[in-house]
Amino acid sequence: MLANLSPLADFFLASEIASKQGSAIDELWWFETAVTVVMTVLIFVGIAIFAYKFRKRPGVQATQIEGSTFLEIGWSIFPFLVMLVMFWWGADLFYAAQTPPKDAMEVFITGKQWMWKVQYPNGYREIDALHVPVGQPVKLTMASEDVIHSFSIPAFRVRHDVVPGTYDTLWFTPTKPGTYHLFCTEYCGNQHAHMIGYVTVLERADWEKWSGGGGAGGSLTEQGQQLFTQNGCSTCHLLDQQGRCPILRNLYNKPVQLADGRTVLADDAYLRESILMPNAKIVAGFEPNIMPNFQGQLSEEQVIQLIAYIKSLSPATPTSQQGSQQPPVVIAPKAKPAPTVKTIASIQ
Amino acid sequence: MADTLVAPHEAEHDPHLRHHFANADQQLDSATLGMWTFLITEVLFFGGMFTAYVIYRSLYHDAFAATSMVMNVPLGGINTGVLICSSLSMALAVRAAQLGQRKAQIISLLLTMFFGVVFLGVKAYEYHEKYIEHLIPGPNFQFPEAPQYFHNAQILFFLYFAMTGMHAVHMIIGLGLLTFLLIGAYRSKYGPTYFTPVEMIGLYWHFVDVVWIFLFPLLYLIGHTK
Amino acid sequence: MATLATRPTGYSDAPSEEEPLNYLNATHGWKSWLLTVDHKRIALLYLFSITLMFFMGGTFAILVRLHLTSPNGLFSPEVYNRLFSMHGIVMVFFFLVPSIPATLGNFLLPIMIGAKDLAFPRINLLSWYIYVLGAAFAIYAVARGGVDTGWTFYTPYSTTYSNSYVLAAAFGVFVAGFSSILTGLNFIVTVHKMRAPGMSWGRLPLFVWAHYATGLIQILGTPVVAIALVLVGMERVMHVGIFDPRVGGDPILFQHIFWFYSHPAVYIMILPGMGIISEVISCFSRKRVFGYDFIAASSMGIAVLGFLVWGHHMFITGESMYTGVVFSFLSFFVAVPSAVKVFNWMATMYKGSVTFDSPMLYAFAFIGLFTIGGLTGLYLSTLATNVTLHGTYFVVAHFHFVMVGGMVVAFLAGLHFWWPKITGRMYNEPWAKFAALLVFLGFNLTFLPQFILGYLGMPRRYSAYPPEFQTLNVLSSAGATVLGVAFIIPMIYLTYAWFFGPKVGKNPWEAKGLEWEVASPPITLNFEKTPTVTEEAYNYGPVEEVIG
Amino acid sequence: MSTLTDNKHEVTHGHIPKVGTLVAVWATLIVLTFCTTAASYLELGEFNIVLAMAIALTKVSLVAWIFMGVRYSTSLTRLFCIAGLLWLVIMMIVTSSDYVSRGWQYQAQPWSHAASGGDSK
Repeated sequence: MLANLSPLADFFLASEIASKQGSAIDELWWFETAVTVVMTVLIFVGIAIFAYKFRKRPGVQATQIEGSTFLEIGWSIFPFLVMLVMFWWGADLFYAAQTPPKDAMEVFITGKQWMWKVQYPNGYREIDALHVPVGQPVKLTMASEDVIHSFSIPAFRVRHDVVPGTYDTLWFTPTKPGTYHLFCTEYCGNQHAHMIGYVTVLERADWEKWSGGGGAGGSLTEQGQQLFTQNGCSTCHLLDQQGRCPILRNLYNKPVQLADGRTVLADDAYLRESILMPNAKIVAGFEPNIMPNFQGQLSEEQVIQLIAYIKSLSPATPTSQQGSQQPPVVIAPKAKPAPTVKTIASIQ
Repeated sequence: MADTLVAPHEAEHDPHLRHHFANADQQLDSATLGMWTFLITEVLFFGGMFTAYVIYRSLYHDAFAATSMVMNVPLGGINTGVLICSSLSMALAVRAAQLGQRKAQIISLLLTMFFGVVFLGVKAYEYHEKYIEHLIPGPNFQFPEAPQYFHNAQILFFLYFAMTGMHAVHMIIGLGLLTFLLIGAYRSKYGPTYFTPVEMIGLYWHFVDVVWIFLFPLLYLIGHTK
Repeated sequence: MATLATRPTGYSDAPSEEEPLNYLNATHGWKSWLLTVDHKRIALLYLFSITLMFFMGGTFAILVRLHLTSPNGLFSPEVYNRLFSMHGIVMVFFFLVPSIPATLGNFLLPIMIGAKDLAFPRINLLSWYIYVLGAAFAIYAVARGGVDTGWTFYTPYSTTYSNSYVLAAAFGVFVAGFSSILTGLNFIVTVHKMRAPGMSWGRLPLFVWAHYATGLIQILGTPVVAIALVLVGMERVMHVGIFDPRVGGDPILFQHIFWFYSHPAVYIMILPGMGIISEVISCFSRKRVFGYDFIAASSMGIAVLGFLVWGHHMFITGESMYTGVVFSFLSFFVAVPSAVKVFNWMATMYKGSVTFDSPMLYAFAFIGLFTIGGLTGLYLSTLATNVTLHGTYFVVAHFHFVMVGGMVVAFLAGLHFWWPKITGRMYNEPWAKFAALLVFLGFNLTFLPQFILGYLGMPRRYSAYPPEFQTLNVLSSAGATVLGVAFIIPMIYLTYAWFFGPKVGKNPWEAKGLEWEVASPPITLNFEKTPTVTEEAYNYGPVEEVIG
Repeated sequence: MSTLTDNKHEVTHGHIPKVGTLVAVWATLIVLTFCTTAASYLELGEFNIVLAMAIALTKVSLVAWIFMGVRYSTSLTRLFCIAGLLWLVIMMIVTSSDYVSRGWQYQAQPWSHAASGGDSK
């Protein structure tokens, strides 16, 4: 539905803003554009006037001028002050963009060479498509399976690289229902240009209807629980009393004392590293070289599911998924059209 | 400033004075400054690897300690001693060139090259030792001593081979330059009025020794007793 | 003036009338060119080779723009990825970094400071051979199929997932880096040790100051990209390495080490251009440069501060936001010296007697376009708008405004300004004015639409794009063809002028500077007698007015 | 700053170090190598690295001061020597500042945009 608009209309449509942050950043954008236009006009007109006014005329000698420290200091300090305004304004918005609110809905994204795999808390999965309710802050926790990708939604003015080996987060609050472009903006190989998709913002009611069904294999937490038992994690990580390995209940987002004296926060990245390369950080009071490396045996989605399950073990933290708060909604999975990969793109 | 381009009498009997320099001092000063500028590029060239080392040592503290246990510390110490001796003989060679003592130049240059070759020999032995124990990062890397650091240890061994390998390449280039000096000394080219090449290659050799003085504790000593 | 030593006309190939001896006709034969240690001849060797590489890179650019005329493009994605990567590598490492220092810098720096040659002539020739070796590897990589990692060689794609000729291209760039190091080394030692008596630091032409600062950056930065590429090469060979996330390596560390050089590299590219513009503006306004000390100090300031800002390339690639804030602040700090230069050039024209020869037209274009390039850089050093624009065509437009609108335009200004000095003959002025205008128009038509594409969010390095961006891309491609033609015209009339242009005397522009006091083209040793400098640079007349 | 040094015809340039000093420096370096190897066997925890680097730095400055002749060379050469190390330190400190500050948690300041839930004013 995007393509059939006249070129001029879509020219402005594409620059629309559909997130709270987006409008905040756009104000700063127009301030910078104003400064650029003013300075450019000043310089171009200045050159034209000086060139014309002081052009070579017979009998007129150029008067030699040494220079003036006062002017020099003036046109160093003044531009720097204007730049400081840009710096402060930009840094403030950037900090806001980097700190997701506590009540954000969490969605997990896995970047893989040339597709985006999206996992919702209720277990539903999609490829190259993201559905979010309007007005609800959404936090994306992103991982990459191979090279560096970059999850970018121009209409929301959000973008963050997805670096393999760790988690990157990104958050936004959609304000306008509609369909917006999703791009990969870090070069990642042949089909880099086809690693695109659409973000659909739905009204609250439509979204509830759309996401009601949940995933075939149960919610993310249930899938994590199955993995937790299948891979034998439960044999050492006993949930309620001290086994040979650290207790995972009430662990998420709590400080952890390490064997070498450092304390780190048990955030997503810590949990991921401790699953894949457990001996990178040994918890104080525990022996190294007990838990095997799972690097290469678990896919990124499985790690996400395990972490979702571990998070569900610490109900205190609000960011755990809705799924785990209420009892899992058991509805016979309605026959839902299998999400073909490029349903929307095929409309073009 | 000498009014004519080059003081005529000096140009004839000093064949080593390049045409665009006014006098020998300016030539030596320029050469020394040029060499030090080149050494800055070498400092930053090795600096890239040292930065990576600093970052990964702080990130994977224990894995690096485990890898130091595998290193042959006595051999590393001997190698450091060998390189320090080669630095001494190189300094003596430069001194002999400044005084124009042909025999002393030849002996000290030969001594420097001997120590250099010994160092490379020991290095080759260590590499062979690592090859046998499958410690070269890549598909057939094995690390039985501390299997839990299997992944992170490969970073340290990669850095080990990158740093000591690049250092060895610089040693080989240094040996090539020393042979060039040996031929010149043999032909008694270097004397009190012209010893610039000896001093420049001496600076280069001392720099290679300086790099090893840092490499030895970082790769061999830190944490090897845990 | 002592009569110039004239060459006995006994030579068979001597031209009919008595031609004075100069560096061009002093010796003949290809050996005299390939084994020369004369800085002027080496400058011409470089001029020839970088022009070749410029047109090679330019062809890739034209193919890229042709591909982007339609949303799904003409070539397959693999071919497109190789085209833009090779365009980047050839242009950055084989044209932008070496061009002005190796050609005009090599030719003019010794003459401007009153020396007979650079400090190490043989190392100067060695640097050209190393450049040719590096270019040979790059051309080999192109011939065998090119590299598809972009000019940035980001890991883990370049080390693990790319199956193109990364090793050959990386080695070519590694070798070319040493050519840049040797040129920088030569310039630094020459300026320190080879200045004529009376040529104190305060009397150095600003062209020399700019090249001294560039030499510092070349020395302090280039080895770091050399080691980065060596580590990428080793990682490709050993299938595992320190940037490999599968063993705990951090791809962002590669970006740190790479950009530690690659941001100062953009100052290696722009500073010599600024040096040229200071000379051209001062000559064609017949005026002393306004605030000489501040322009010299700003060159050194850019060289030093340029090393502290590389993190603004990585604001959203996983760098911690605290480091991001520090880099953002320092990036604004490094913008101040550039702004000071632009204002000083404008002030130099104040109360001058300005003539509109083609070098001056290029200088006007430089000031305008470089200002736009610099101002759009502020968007990218502001943290919040960087999030909006990183990886889009806004970045492409920004750096092309500074590289093509800044450096290439300054290079053309320098070529035209010193062409009579290099060849002893004047080029065709009307053609030059036309070419300058065409460059300005073609350039703006190519890159202004890309700013808008960037704001709309079109990602860079995309072989296919959503159809609503097509109109702007077609505009940009049209501009690219105009720009391509505009770059060919100077090559034609300058080469024509070299052989058939009217002969000129020592100082066709009546400019100030030691290079205008020697013959054009100069004799092999530049000066019959080492000059003694008694006046400051740009002494177009006694100082009559001091403002504030 | 020095323009062309005047054309004094003094034969040798620079200072010729005595054999005694060279051997003395050599001996100190060998002793220091033993010290650093021995010190590594001690259990000093974090201090091990600091000690090893301190010894290495003394050895390196000895080599540079006497062997490389920084002691007798011009202040320009010394400046270049220090500039190289300074740039290396800049690269190391700024790069590691990124790694150090990655783990920090950000408490939104009351005046900041982040405090107001990130929505625009």
